[in-house]
Order: sequence, then structure tokens, then C-alpha cells
Amino acid sequence: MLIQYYIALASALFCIGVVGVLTRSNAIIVFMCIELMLNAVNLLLVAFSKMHFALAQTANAATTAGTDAQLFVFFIMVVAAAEVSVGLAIIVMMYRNVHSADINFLNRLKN
Amino acid sequence: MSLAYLVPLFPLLGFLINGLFRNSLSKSMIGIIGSGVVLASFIISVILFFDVKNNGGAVTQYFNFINVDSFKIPFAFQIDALSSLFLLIITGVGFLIHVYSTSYMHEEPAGHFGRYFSYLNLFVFSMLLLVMGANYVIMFIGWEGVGLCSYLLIGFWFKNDNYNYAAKKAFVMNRIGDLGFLLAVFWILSKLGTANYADVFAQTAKLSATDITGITLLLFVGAMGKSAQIPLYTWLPDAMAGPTPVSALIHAATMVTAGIYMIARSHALYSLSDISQNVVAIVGLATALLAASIALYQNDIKKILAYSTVSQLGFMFLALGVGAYTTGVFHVMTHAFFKALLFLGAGSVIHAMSGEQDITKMGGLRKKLPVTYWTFLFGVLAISGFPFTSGFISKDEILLAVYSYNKVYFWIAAFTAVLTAIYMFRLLMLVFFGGFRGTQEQEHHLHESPPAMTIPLVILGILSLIGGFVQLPASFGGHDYLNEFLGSGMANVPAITNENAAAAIKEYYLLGGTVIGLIIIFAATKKFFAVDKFDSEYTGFKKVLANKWYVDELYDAVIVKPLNSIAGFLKNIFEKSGIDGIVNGVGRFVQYSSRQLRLIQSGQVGSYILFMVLSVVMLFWVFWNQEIIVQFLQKIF
Amino acid sequence: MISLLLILIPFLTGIVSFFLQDEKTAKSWALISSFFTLAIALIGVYTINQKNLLSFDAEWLPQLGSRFTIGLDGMGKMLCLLTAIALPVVFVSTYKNEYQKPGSYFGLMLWMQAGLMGVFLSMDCLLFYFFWELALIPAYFLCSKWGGEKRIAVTFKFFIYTFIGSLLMLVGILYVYFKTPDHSFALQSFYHAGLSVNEQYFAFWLFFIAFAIKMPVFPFHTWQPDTYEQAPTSVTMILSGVMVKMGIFALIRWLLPIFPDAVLKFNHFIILLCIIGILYASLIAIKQNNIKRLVAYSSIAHIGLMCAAVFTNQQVAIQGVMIQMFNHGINIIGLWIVADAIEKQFGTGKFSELGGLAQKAPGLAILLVVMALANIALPLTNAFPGEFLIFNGLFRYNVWMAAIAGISIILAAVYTLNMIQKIFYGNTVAVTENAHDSSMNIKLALVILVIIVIVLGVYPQPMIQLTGGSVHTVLAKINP
Amino acid sequence: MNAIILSAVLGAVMMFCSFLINKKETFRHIAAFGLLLLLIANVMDTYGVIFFDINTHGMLHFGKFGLFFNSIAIGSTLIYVLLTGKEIEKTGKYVAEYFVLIFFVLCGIAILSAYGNLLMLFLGIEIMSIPLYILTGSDKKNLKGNEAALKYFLMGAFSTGIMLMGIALMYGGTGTFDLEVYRNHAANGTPSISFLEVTGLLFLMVSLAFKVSAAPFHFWTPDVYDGAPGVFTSFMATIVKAAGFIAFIKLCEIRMQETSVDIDKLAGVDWKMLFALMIVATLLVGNITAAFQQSVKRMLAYSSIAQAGFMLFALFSLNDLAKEGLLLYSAAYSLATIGIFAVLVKMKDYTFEGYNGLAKTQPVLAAANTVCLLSLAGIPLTAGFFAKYYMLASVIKTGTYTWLVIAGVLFAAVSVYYYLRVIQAMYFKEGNAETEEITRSFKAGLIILSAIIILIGIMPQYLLYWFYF
Amino acid sequence: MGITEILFWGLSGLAIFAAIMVVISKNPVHSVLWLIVVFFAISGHYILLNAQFLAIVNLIVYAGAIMVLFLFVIMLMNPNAGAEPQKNMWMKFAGVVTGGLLLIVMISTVRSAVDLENKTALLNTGNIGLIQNLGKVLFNEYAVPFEVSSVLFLSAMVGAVVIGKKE
Repeated sequence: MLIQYYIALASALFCIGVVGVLTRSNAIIVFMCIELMLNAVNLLLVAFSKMHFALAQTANAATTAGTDAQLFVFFIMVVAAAEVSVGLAIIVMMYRNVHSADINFLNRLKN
Repeated sequence: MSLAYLVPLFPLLGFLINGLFRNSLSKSMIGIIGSGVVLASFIISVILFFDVKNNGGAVTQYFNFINVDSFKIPFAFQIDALSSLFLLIITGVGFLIHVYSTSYMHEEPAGHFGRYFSYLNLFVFSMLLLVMGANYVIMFIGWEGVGLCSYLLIGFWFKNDNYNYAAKKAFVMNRIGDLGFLLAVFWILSKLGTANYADVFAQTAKLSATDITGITLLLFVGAMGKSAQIPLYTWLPDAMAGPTPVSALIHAATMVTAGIYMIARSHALYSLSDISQNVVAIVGLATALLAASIALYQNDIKKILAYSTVSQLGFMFLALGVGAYTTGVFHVMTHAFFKALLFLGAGSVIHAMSGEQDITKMGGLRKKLPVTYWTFLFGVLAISGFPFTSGFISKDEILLAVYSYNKVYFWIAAFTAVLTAIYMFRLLMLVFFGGFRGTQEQEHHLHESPPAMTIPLVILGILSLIGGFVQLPASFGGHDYLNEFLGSGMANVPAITNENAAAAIKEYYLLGGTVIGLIIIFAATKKFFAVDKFDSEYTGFKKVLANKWYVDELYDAVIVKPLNSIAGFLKNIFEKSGIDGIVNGVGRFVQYSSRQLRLIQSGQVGSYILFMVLSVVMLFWVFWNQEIIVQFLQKIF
Repeated sequence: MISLLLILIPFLTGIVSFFLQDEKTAKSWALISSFFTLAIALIGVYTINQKNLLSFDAEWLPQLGSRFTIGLDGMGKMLCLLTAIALPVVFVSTYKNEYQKPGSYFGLMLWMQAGLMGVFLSMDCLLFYFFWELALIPAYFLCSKWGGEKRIAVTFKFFIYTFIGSLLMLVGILYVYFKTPDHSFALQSFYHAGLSVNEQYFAFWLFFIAFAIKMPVFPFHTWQPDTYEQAPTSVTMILSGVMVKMGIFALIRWLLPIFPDAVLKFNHFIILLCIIGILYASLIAIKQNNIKRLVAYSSIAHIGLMCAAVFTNQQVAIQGVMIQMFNHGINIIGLWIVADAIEKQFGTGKFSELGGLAQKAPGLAILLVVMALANIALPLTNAFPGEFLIFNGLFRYNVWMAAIAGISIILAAVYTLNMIQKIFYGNTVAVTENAHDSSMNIKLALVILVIIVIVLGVYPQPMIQLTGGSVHTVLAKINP
Repeated sequence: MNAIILSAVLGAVMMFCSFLINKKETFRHIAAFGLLLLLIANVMDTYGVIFFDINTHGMLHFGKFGLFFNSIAIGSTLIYVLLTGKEIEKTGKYVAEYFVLIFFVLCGIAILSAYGNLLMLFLGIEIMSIPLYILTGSDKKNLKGNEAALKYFLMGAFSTGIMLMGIALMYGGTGTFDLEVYRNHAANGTPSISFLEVTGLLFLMVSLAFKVSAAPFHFWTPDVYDGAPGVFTSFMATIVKAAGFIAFIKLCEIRMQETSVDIDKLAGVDWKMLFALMIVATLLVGNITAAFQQSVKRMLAYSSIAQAGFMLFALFSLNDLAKEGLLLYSAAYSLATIGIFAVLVKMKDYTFEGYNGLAKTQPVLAAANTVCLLSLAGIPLTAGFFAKYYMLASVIKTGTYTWLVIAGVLFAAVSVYYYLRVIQAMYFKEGNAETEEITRSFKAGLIILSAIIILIGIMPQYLLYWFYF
Repeated sequence: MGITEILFWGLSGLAIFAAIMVVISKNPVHSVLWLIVVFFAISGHYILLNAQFLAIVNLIVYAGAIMVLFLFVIMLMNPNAGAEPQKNMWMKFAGVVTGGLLLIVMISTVRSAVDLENKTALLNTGNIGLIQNLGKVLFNEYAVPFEVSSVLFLSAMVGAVVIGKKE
């Protein structure tokens, strides 16, 4: 499958995530959209890994090119999980204080 | 010659002593010191004079004043015929006036008395520097020095603001002249690399015609300022604010003749430029005429004398302009005698009238003040050129010179001479003849002045009668000693000599003319002005003359007022709103943009991220089209 | 060695002074220190330069190619002498003034002196920049702590203005630095930096603007009158008497030799600017109603004249500037002393509220008159030889410019005499009704200055000889 | 390596302390001691004494540059803890945990200063950021704190997304995450520049620009610095930001020095111009906006953006001067800012009015604060001057974009404007500023701090001496 | 058009559709569910790309753990609170436009990328995505990051405690 398709797909997902971040104001959903972006990246990485694998394979059959990308994806997931725990904790903390998960609800810091 | 430095030194000492200890010394002491130092330098001047007469002039150098690569300016004195003559005039007349002052200024409290004499001594010092200096720079030092002293002395009674204005006016107008002088000096220095008279005149060949004309004209500008010629003459009449002896010394006898001295000194340059000579002549003539015309309808005794001074100075410049340098100098001398005399006489009158200066309020003083009257009469005769008085001899020598130079000039000059006689006799009549027009108590203590004042009068009177004989034309069996004496000092100038027959005939015409003219004038003025009542309501042209042709008003409107308004504009609008406005504007702009810029920080995560993404997009765009931007930037920077 | 002392003495005594609480002690301490410095400076002026004696050189920033190199040449000697004279005179004349926190006040004053000395001494460009700032910062604190009521804003403007200038200069310095063959800040390597003509044209302005703001020349002058008016007078004296000379000094020491081509290209424009400034300032001075502002503007005019002369590229003119720097410093300090005395006594410097002082304070009057006459460069006062030479050079450069600039001589007479008349002549008014002559210390200070004025006016030759050498070195750079 | 492992271990140790010990002060002392150990360990590392010799397979490269920076970061952290440790205790009840997080941040910094692989860059950034999210929100009842934490977290996560996209694209272009390969690739294979790689670099640049708060990705900075507890703001604004720059410059080195604009041959692109624009924007936003702030804390937040603008000069001109300068700058800037914040957190009122007349009530604080402010303003005789000096010099050395330098100095002049406002308030305005009680040791600390700043300012050669590698 | 192509297009379509739903659905719970759908689709892609390990991990970690965590939190703050106050229209519009612009930019960049000419991602075959390979590499070259990530977890843990724990 041509790599451009994957890139296009990933970019699409990525941008949808961006749009979500920009349009929604519920902290959780915004955060979810960010996760979406990360997943788009993951997909792209895997696609690339296979692309490079394909390229390298023509040179020597026993190549393991592209492994690192998949491992990178793995690490992204790891980090994402950690981030989620912290992020949700922060959101919950705010919710406790103001009983809202709206990112624009608190607006003391400006100018 | 070795004594030369003493001449200015004495007055300097006098200045220092009187200046520093003016409060501790007694008046008499101050007077003695003040006059003594001048007497001392007079004596030395006499010695120097005869020294020069016997074995020529010389230059003595003392130290390097300014000494840079491109030129050297020594502090040196030059004693030759010209300067030694001026030394005599300055110190001699100066001494008499000092003596006169001791009693004239006697009412002043000790402190001011001392101040007065210290100024006077300082003046003599600077004047001596002026004439003794061996180069233009030293002359300039004296030149500005005398200006300063005249400023100080005009504003001597500094409580009166008008006097201060007069003083300031005098100084500023002099400064205008000084600028010209200074530029001339720079010109000389930049061309010749020296300002010493000897070297400059020796190298005139190096100077192009334009150089010479430019230099001489600029020098003449300086002379205009100092010697009160058109257009810079208006300060001199106002300068009468000063004490009368000051007017006699500075504004009649010595300082105002500095211009003549300077041109006579640099005759070597002037005689090389017809243009400037002509200019000098015309300006002198015009000034003489203008001043004389104004003097006709003045009522302030000192003002009249002031204008007559201006007019006489005009005569001198005329003489210089037509190339009769020695004659000019000769007239300086005679003028010093009779004008000083007249001023001192006027002073004596004012003294007697307890401060009154308006001649319409005087009259019939000849009985009350005999000495003053007689001496004053001598003065009047001299200035109006009564035969064989000093004035007659010098003036008709001028007229002769002018006649041989340009007929038109001659007739105008002659007419001016007549005017001179008229206003002088008018003055004489109004003051000493007719009935007294002043108040009772003025009349009550009218009295002859003390000897300290009368003796100088007498001396000067005699001088102004016989002082001219040093130059008595051969036609009257005399011989022009002075011309010879000066001529020896003045290289390459043909001394105007009256030894030929043609000149002799003219002499007789003039003699006749003058005698007749004077008699008519005497009669006329006696008829009109020797009266008991005199109303000074002038109308029509007389009014114009009485108001001095409105020259002061003209200057005020053309120069002073515009300058003031420009300065005001610059100060209040251009500086404040213009330049400073821009500077502060930058600061204000920063504040304003800060206030606007911080609104972008809306505090909403959404908008922040929006901006971020937008700028990412922008970044990509810039990135892929950056050759455009690079070119753009290169265009700017 | 001597040069090092000139910097160290004020600096160290300054540090000590910060810990002095008592007014008297602080004053006398500062006075002693300044007199000591003066003594050293005099020794410095009269010692023939053996390397080890006058100059000092030490490792400083080897990585940046900058050494702690200071030395006294003719020009440096003269200006250090000026600085050394200025401080004691100022201290004496303001001896009776009260200050809160006197310790810090005098400490900062001494630091300022150290900075000034450093500027005049440093033979290394980075060092020069350091001292340039070191002189500025104490001035900032002095003005905004001890100044008049509008002090903070005014001083702020002053600081920012000059700081922009010096930052631009820093850029210029670095720019030249990277062009020097041996990547060093030393004076000599800067002189031999192989700058192409275009590079010169560019870097020239970076330097010139800094100096122009410092001097200041029109149109960068607007900070000056306000600052002079608001700053405590003793600081104003230093600012106008010495600090503005930093600008001119820097022109001669750094700008001319480093950018000869640029100088030859731009000098016409700059001289024109200066002459406009001269007339402009003189005209404004005529309209001033406040002695301090008047002196400030007259100073602008004089500085403009000097700046113009520097760019005439005439030996005479630069020689004139050299001695004029010193003399102008002396004169203007004298004028400030009088201004201060008047303000202290009557609480106002407005002419309209003063008058007739000559009757009440003859001593002060005479001293002021002498100072004023020196300010208008009357012959036999110290300013005459300087201005004579300056105008002479200007005349050689261009007749008309000289003539136009010469008008300032007349205008100077006008405003100076105005001041004398309005303050000292005429009849006394309410304020001056029961005025008394100024106190001994002020008179003393003024007398000292007057003596300098007269002596240098009658016999300026030694000064000329002192600085002659520097002029030659500079001009040798411009037109080899 | 020492630094990374030791800091992680120390973090763990602090964790255990948190429930073994219950005297707050001891945490501070342990932390200080730990930092000292860390510093020593790192210095030893610099001179070749490596405790743990691990084959990192090119994941980490320990160069002198990074290690020097570690020393600076750890050292400043030490000073920071010594000066403001007390305040940390006042923030909340999890004192030990705060120190734990600080140690973890240091660990992340150590990774960033040595990463040789984009994966490590990613991990380092995350390890550095996540604790900061928490520290920002550590004052839980404070709504400003909450808001700041939320904003910081969301935007941080977003930038992580961008960064990952960048990394992915770079991988797509090159097939590797290894910086070495990139560098060689840049060295020998310039013509074969890959669109994906460049695009990825752009994304990476954006995300790192976000971390160092360079305009137009600075928006989080003022709010977060303002909302976070003062102590932690000081930590974030100094050490962390500097670390961001170190990571950035290491990245820039791989191929961003290319300046040939030749699109059709795809042979390189003018990164310098991008940086130039970014620098101007950053200086503009930072300085201009700071000029009108009312709260000193917020002003400092903006000024930190402005300072970032100056540090960006180093990324613009990637030469030796730039790297040395960056070290010097981060040292000078960290010291000064820590000092200012140390004073700030003692103030009762964070507005400019709050500082009025501080010179009378607390002369020592005022003096130290003045020195720090002057240093930030880059006045000679303070460390800040040489920092700025290096930045300007590095750009001028490149010989291009001199207008950028001029713009820089003009903005520096603007910065003087708002720094002097504080000095004016302290010295020239009337009023009596209220502070919490000031201990002797605190004053002593401040004095030492300002002494160091001035010492570096007068004779930096002793510091510079180490930087020449 | 083989089975893989069909699967590819199907999954892609599903992913995009679900992603859009995530963004536009009002109720947070729904968007969570839609997000899970996206993850499944992406896992499908992984399987297509023969990266089984990641496919599984993706399901377990994301769809399993993380999403559940999200759900918990949403439940914890009662769902109808999710009915968020409408952001102003302008903001929404701007957001969409900007996102679109970003997409255009990225796509155009990729399209103009000559060096991607006919490069393909290998489907179905290629065993680098298998655990034994990944594991080998992970515990050799990637040991250091693996260890380092523990620090990340520690800090996350501490953070969660510090922030989350009730006083």
C-alpha cells in the first residue's frame, strides 16, 4: 500500500484531533483528542517502519529495519499512559475545586 | 623700547588694586592710584614717542600666546609711529579724564568709586593692548577688552535697566563687528599662517585680489562695530547712558577710534583694494551725513555730542577711504582733543545743572560757568572748523584729500561740515545764551565746577585750539610734521602733502568759505536759539530727524523681533512637541503597544492553541516560500 | 601605576564611603579622597611617560582577547586632570548642602569619578565600554535618588537614552572586534582593524550615535536640559563638566582613528548637524527664563561647536577642541556653582523672580561675571584660545560654515548678558530684598576656578603642548 | 550517566524519606545534601570518573558541553534549594514529594543534556515536564494554581503530540532516530534532503520552541509562571528553561545550520531566517508586554520570555561562541532569576507598589535584588552582561543578520525599562514594603549570590576557563 | 483490489468517521466510545501491517486501560455535566478552519515530497512486528530508555498521589 495513503490518513486523524482540541472546551474531551493525535502518530510510525523494512529488505532479506519505530510506538503508549494518569488527576483536582471540567471556566490568569 | 610693557602694566596694576581693595581704600587714594597709573604710562609713552621719533619703531616679543603647527601667535608689542601717537592720545587724554572723574564721580560711594576707576584703568589697559599689539590677535584681545569695559561702564549704574539694555546693545553690536574682525583674522591666518603685521604686510603678494578685498572688508565690518559706522552705529548714542567722563574717554576720544587705528594699521592691505577703499569712503561719508542730520534736532546734550562723534568718525573713515591715512589719524588726534573737551564741558554743565541733560531746559549759563563756557566755545569752534583751530586744519586736510579723490564726495563732505557747525552752534546757543529755562532750584545752585574738572577743560581747550599746528599747511607757513612722522612708519603710502600751489589756492578758498559760513551760522543760530523760551515740538521732516530716521525701530522690527519669535517657536513648540515629542512618543508607543499586545494573552487555552496551530501553519508557509522572504529582508537591510 | 591609582583611589574610597553614616565624616572623607586623587593626577601630568610609570597592563579576559590596559597620553592626562579638579571643587562648593544617606551619596560620586577616569585611561575597547557604563550607573542612582521633584521620570529617560547609545556602541565594538586581525580589543589592533569602506560606513554610525547622545549633539540632546535641571547640582556639575567630554574624547580617541574613511565621508553632514544644533541651542537659550536651563542649552551649543570641530579634520580645530574640553569643563562647573548658590539661597532659578543681586552679593556677582565672560570666550579667559583655534579650523574647513557658526558668538553674548542683567543688575525684588553674599566655600571654589580661567586665558601654551601629541597621532590615522 | 542514575536514585530515596521521616526541615537538608552529591558526581563524570559504565547503544552521548550544563543546572538547583527551601515547605504538605519531583526533573534534564536519540529526547522532555505539571498544581486549593496546571498540562500534551508527529516524519524521511546518523547524513548527503525529514524537523522545532517559550508558542508561559507557586516558578523559569535550550541546540546542530536557499534543488533551507523571525517575535512579545505589567511576578514571566529571545541567538548562530554563551547565559540568568524570585516570594504583595520603599525596610534584599535585576538587564559588571555579550558576539561572528543584533539591543533597552521600574520602586518611591520575616542565613545567601553574580561580571575568565572545550 | 485494500479503505474510513464523531458528539461518554472505535480501527491497521504486538498492546493499554480511566473520571463528575456550555461559534469555526489549513499544509508537503515516489508500506508480511524480534531489540539496544521510562512512571505515580490524594 502506498505510503502516501498512510501519511494522509494519519495526518487526517491528527488534524481531526487538533480540531477537537480547538473546538471542544471539556477538558476531558480535549485530552481525548490529544490522545487521538498520539494514535495518529503511532499509526504513521508503524507504517513508516514497514516502509523502511520494505526498502531495507530489498538489500538483505534478514533485516530488522523498522523495529525501532515499533518500539517507539510502544514507548509512546507508555508515556501516554503516564500522562493520562497525571492529566486526569489534575482535571479531577480542578473539578473538586470548581465543580466543572470546562477549560475556560477558570480564567483568572490573563493579559 | 624695553619699557613698552610698562605702559599697559601700570593701568593693569591700577585695575587690580582698585578692583580688589575698592572697599578698603579711601576715595582720594583710589583717585590718586587711578589717575597716577595712567600718568605713569603717559610719561613712558612720551619717552617711547621720542624714542620712536629718533630711532624708529620696533617689535618686542614676550611669550608664545598660541603656538600650533600651522601658525604661531606671539604675545608681542609693536611700538612705531602710529602706535606711539595713539599711546600719547590714549594716556594723555585718558589721564586728564581720570583727573576729571575724581571729582565728577565724587558723589559715588567708595565701593562704586573704586569699581569705576578699576573699570577705567582696565579700559586703558585694553586700549593700550589694542594699539600696542604686534599682531591682529593681540589687537583683537584689546579690541574685545575695550568692548567689555565699555559694556561695564555704560552699565555702571546697573540699577537702571535702560542703562543695562544700552550696555548690552553696545556689547552685542560690537560683537557683530568682532565676528567680522575674527573671520578676517582667520582668513589671514589660513592664507599666510601668521598674524604679525610685519609678516602679513610683507607677504601681501601671496594674497589674491579677492583675499585682500575679503579680508579688508571683514576688517572694516569690525571697524563698523567699534567705530559706530552705518549700519552698526546705533549703540553709540545709547552708550551715553554711562557717566559723562566715560563718554568722553571711550565714546569720543579713544575706543571709537580703534576702527580708524586698525584700518590705518592695515593700510598696506587697504591700499591694495580699491573696492574696499571705496566702501570705506562711502560708508564713512554716509555716516557723517546721517549722523550730522540727526544731531540737528536732538535735545539731549550728550546725544548731540554722540551723533557729532559718529559724524566725525565718518569723516575719519572718509579720509581713510580716500587713502589719506595720516590725515585720518591726524583727525583722530584733533577730534580726541575737542570732542573730549566738549564732553567734559557737557559733563561740567550737567554737573552744574545737577543731572539735567535736556538743553531746552538750560540757557544763559555763560555767566554762571565762565570757564566751562569759554572752553566749550573753543571746542565748538574747533569742531566746526574755525580757521587755525585744530579742527579746521585736520578737517580741511580731509576735504582736500577727498576733493582730489572724488568731487561729489567733496561737496557732500563740505555740506556735512556745514551741518556740523550748525548743530554745534545750536547747542552752544541753547546752553550758554538766551535766558535760563530750567527750574528754580536748578538755577539756585548753579555753580562752576571744582578745579579738578576745570583744569582738564582748560588744557584740552588749549590743545584743541593749537593742537593742529603740528600739521599747519605750508600755505600758512607751517609744515606737516605729523605726516612725516607717520609716513616714516607707514610704508608705501604717499603722505598727503599740501606743498603744491594748487593745494594752496584751495586752502584759501576753504579758509574764506569757512569764515563766511561760520559768521552766517553764528548769526542765524544766535537769532533762533539764543532765546528765553524754546519749544521742542518738531513736526514733519524735523520729527523724522528728531527720531533718528527711525533706524532703531527699523532694526527692532527687522532683526530683533523676528529672531525673538523664532527662538520662542523653537523653544516652546519645536523643542517640546517636536524633538522631545518624538523621543517621548517612542516611549508612549511602547506602552501603548504593550497595552494592546497583552490582550492577545486572553487566558483561554483554546485560543492559545489556536494561535499556536496558526503559527505552525504560518511557519510552514514561510518555510516553503522563504526565498521570497529572504529576498524581501535583503531588500530592507 | 599612576593611572591605576587614578581609578583605584576613588573606587576604593567610594566603597568605604558607603559605610559612613555621619554627614561630616562622609563629606570630609570624600574631600580627602578627591584631593588625593588630584595630587596623583598632577603628578601624572608632570611625569614624563616611562611605560611602567604612567601605564598599567594586566591579564584580564584572555579568552575574549581583552586585557586590562590603561595609560595616560596627553589627552588622557588633561581630561584626568579635569576630572580630578572637578571633584574637589564640586565638593567644596557644595560642602554646606545637606544630603540624606551622605555615605552612599559620596560613594556613588567617587565611583562616578572612577568610571570617568577609567574612560579616559582605558586603552582597551571592552574596558572602555565597561568604564563608560560604570560612569553612567552611579549617575543614574544619584540623579533619581537625590534629584528634584520630577527626577525619576527625567533620569529614567536619560538612562534609557544613553543606554541605547552604549548598546549600539557595544554592537559596533563587537563588529570591529571580529574584523581585527588578532581578535583583540586592544586600542592598537582596533586602529589596525582592516575595515572595508562599507563596513566603516556601517559601524561608524553605531559608535557615533552613542557618542552623539552622550555629548549631546542636536537632535539627541533632549534628555540633557531636564536632567541637568533635575539632578542634584553637584552631579550636574560632573555631568556637564566632565561626562559630556566623554563623548568628545571618545570621538577623538576611538571614532576618528578607527573609521577614517567614514569620517571623511560623513563629516560634512555631521558638521552641518552640529552647526544647526549650535544655533538652535543658542536661540533657545536666549528665551530661557531659568538659569539652569540656560546653562544647559549654552552647554549644548558649546559641545556642538566642539563636535563640529572634531570632524573638520583640521589639526588646528582638533587642537582647539582638546584645550576647549578642559576649559569648557572648568567654566561650566563655575556657572553651575553660581546657579546652585542662587537656587539654594532663593529657592528659584527663574530670572523673572530675581534681580539686583549685584548690590547684595557683589562678590558672587563679580565671580559670575568672570565665569560668564569665560563662557562667551572673551579674550584672556581660558575659553578664548580654544574657540579661536576651533573657529580657525572650521574656517579652514569651510568659510561659510565658520561664518554661520560664528553667529553663535553673538548669540552667546546675548543670552549670557541677559542672564547677568536679569539676575544681578536692576533693582532688588522681593526675593532678593534681604539676600546675603554667598558663603565662603562657594567663593573659594569659584576663586580657584577664576584663577584657572585667567591663567589659562593668558598663557594657554602649556595646555596646547600637553595635548599636541595626541592630535598628531589621531590626524596621522585619518590622513596618512 | 552518573547524574541520570544518581538523580533517579536520590528521587527514590526522597520518596522513602517522605514516609520514614516527618520533620519537614530534614527533607530540605537531605535534598541539599543529595544535590551536593549529585553535583560532585557530575563533576567527576566530567573528568572521566564514571560510576556506571553502561553501553547505551548510542542512546546517550555524554559530551563536556552537556555535563557542564548539568553542573550548572545542579549547582543552581542547589543554590535554589538553599535559598528558597523554606518556601517549598510552605507550599503544601507533600514536602518530600516536591523534592522527589525536583530530582526527577533533574534526571530528565540530565537526559536532555546527553540524548543521542530522538527517543531519549522524547523521554527526557516527558520526564522533565510531567513533574512540572504537578509542581505547578501543587498548591491545590489555589484556583490560580489549578488553572495554571491545567493549561500547562493540556498545552504541554499538545506540544508532545506535535513533537511526536515531527519525530515520526523524521523517521519516515531517514529511517532512524539516531542523531549520529542524522549528523552524518547532513555532513555527507546534503543534496538528498528529505521533505519528510525537514518537515519533521519543523514540527520538532515547534515543540521545542514551545518548551523554551519562544514566540509564537509562548502563550503558556505567563499564565503558568504567574499561577504556579512562586518557588516553583523560579525553578521552572530558570533551570528547566535552560535545559530546554540545551536540548534545542543539540537538535539544531544536526542540520539546522544549513542556510542555502535553493528550493528547486531541495538543497538545504535557510533555518537562520526562521530563527531570526522567531527571535524578533519573542523579543517583541516578551519585552513589550512586560513593560506594562502591574505584578512583578507576571512581569518576570514575560521577561523570562524576553530572556529566551536572547538565548535563541545561540540557536541562531550555532558556533562555538554560541555554545559557550548559552552555558554562561543559563548560569547568569538562572542565578539572577533565582535571586529575584527568592526575594519575590518573601514579599507580601507581588505588585510593583508592594516593592515601594523596600530599600528602607530591607536594604539587603533591595541591594541583592538590584544586582540581580541589573544582571538580567545585562548591565556591565554583572554576569548578565557577559551573557548578552556572548549572544551578540556569536551572531555578529556569523557575519550575517546584523540587523538582528541591532533589534536585539534595542529590545534590551526596552527590557531595562521594566527592570528599572522595580529598582525605582525599591529605592526612589515612598512606602514601606512588607515582607515575611527574613532570617540572617537568607540575607547571607542573597549576599553570596549577588557576590557571585558580580564576580562573574567582573572577571568571568575563571568561569569561562572551563567552557573552552 | 484485493481483500487487504478493501480492509485498508474500510478501516481508514471507519477511523476517520469515528474520529469525527469523537469530536462532534455532545455527550462525553459517546465520544469516549467513539474513541474506542478509533482505537480498534487503528489496531486493525496494525494487524494489516502485521504488527500484532502493537495491535494487542494498543487494545489493552488504550482501549482497555486508558479509556476505562477516562470513563471512570467522566462518571465521577456526573455525565450530564458533560453538557458543556457552548463555546462561541466563532471559536469553533476558527478551530475547524485552522485544523483544515494544517491538514492542507501537511498533505501538500507530502505530495510535493519527491523522495516518497512509489514507496510502499509492506502489508501482511514482514515479521519485525512480532514479539520475539521486538523483545530482543527492546532488551538490547533499548534497555536504557526502557529503564529510564521507569523514572517517568515513578514521577507520574508520585504526581498522581500528590495531586489526587484528598486532604
